[in-house]
Amino acid sequence: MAVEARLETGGLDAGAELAAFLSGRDADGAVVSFTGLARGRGADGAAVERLRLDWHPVMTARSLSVLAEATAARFDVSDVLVVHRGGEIAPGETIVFVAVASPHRRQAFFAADYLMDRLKTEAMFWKHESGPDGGRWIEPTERDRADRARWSD
Amino acid sequence: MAVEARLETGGLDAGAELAAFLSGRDADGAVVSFTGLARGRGADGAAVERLRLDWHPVMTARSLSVLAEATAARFDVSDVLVVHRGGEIAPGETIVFVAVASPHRRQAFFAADYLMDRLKTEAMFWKHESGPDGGRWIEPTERDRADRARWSD
Amino acid sequence: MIRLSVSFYGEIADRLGRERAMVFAVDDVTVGEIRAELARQDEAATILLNPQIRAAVDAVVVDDDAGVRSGQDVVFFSIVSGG
Amino acid sequence: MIRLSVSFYGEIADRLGRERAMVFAVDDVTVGEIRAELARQDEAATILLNPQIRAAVDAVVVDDDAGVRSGQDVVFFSIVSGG
Repeated sequence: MAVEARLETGGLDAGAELAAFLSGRDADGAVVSFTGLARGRGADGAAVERLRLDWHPVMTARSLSVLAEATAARFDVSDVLVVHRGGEIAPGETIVFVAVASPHRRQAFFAADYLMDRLKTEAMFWKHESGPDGGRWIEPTERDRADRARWSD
Repeated sequence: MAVEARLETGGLDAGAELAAFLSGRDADGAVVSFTGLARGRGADGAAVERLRLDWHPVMTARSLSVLAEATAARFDVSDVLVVHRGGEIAPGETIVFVAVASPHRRQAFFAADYLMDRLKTEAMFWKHESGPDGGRWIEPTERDRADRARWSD
Repeated sequence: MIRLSVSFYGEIADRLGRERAMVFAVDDVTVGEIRAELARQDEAATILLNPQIRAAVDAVVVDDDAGVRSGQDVVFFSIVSGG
Repeated sequence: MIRLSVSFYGEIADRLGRERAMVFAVDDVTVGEIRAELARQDEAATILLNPQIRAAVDAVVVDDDAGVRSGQDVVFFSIVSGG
């Protein structure tokens, strides 16, 4: 079992990450990935020119590891990868890439879904979006909290 | 909305497919992908040297389109892609790649999960695996049928 | 007189081959009658009487009572599985 | 005497800046007491009395009754959100 969590302050190429994650993999039949992209419009429809994810030099990377390990421990999966951007992100760029491999399709879907729900509410980033109308801080939505609450601890 | 279904009789590069699917995408925040890989061992643990997927010149590609369209119609998703290999496949190679984009994370997960459940039981392929112990035809498992039955029509 | 090409996909192709030409000295025939005739000609083809073996005519999946005209493509196929 | 570096992450950093040095003329102080002292010094820092603003000492998230020693790193942070 390999669990990898990376904070990436440069770019994040989801296609290359998936290709590397698949490479040489012939024991697991199922790989589910999630890619989170920076959107060109905010929740209220206003244009977003820039997303900025602040991070803490120690706690942020550790939070990614903790959540990836929790995912690996909870589901019947062989490998878990999370790569998360920090810093400034333009619309259309990848914010987060998650991949999970499992012998079982359903377990791979559950694990990726779970990891994303936890990242949304627990990964230690502070997210700020700005556009022509000014800037605002983004917090998890009610839906994000409800999604997280689906999984009993 | 774009729905694309392709039968690929050459190779299938999941990383490149994901990269192309993500390219220029700044309206949807969530992309879920599923990659199905040929395994080096069958369900009974016996070594598999070769997987062969027979296909029909008309019905197979059409079945992929029908299932991708059904997925797009059922969920709040913007784009659906399925690329499915036909022919001979070595262990570790990609058999199927599915990607779904949505403004909503949960809808993207549901849609990819649904499409895979339907592909497992309804995509018109005939799957044969062979190894040193001989060959056998692979049919959907009980689990595949139970997974399919979760979704009422 | 009806002349048909009948092809087989999946496990049944191992037993019956990929394709057979058939001739019926009648003016109309159904998919069910084609199954029965194949099973009569060939012990191995009795597997076609299993309803899990489905049929298509000109690439459209049909029931046993579907009629088949001369020159149409008939396919019998075992259980499918993708992914 | 306790000398501390206190830093702020997220929305509260817009109001309080990224970092402040603090000195306490006592031998022990808790996270809760640091919040209270900051709120006393600075109207904007009353936001720190909101329990949604969490704290960490030397990169470990702690409760308000956690003690802080001289030289430790104290962080206050707004609600987090990844993904």
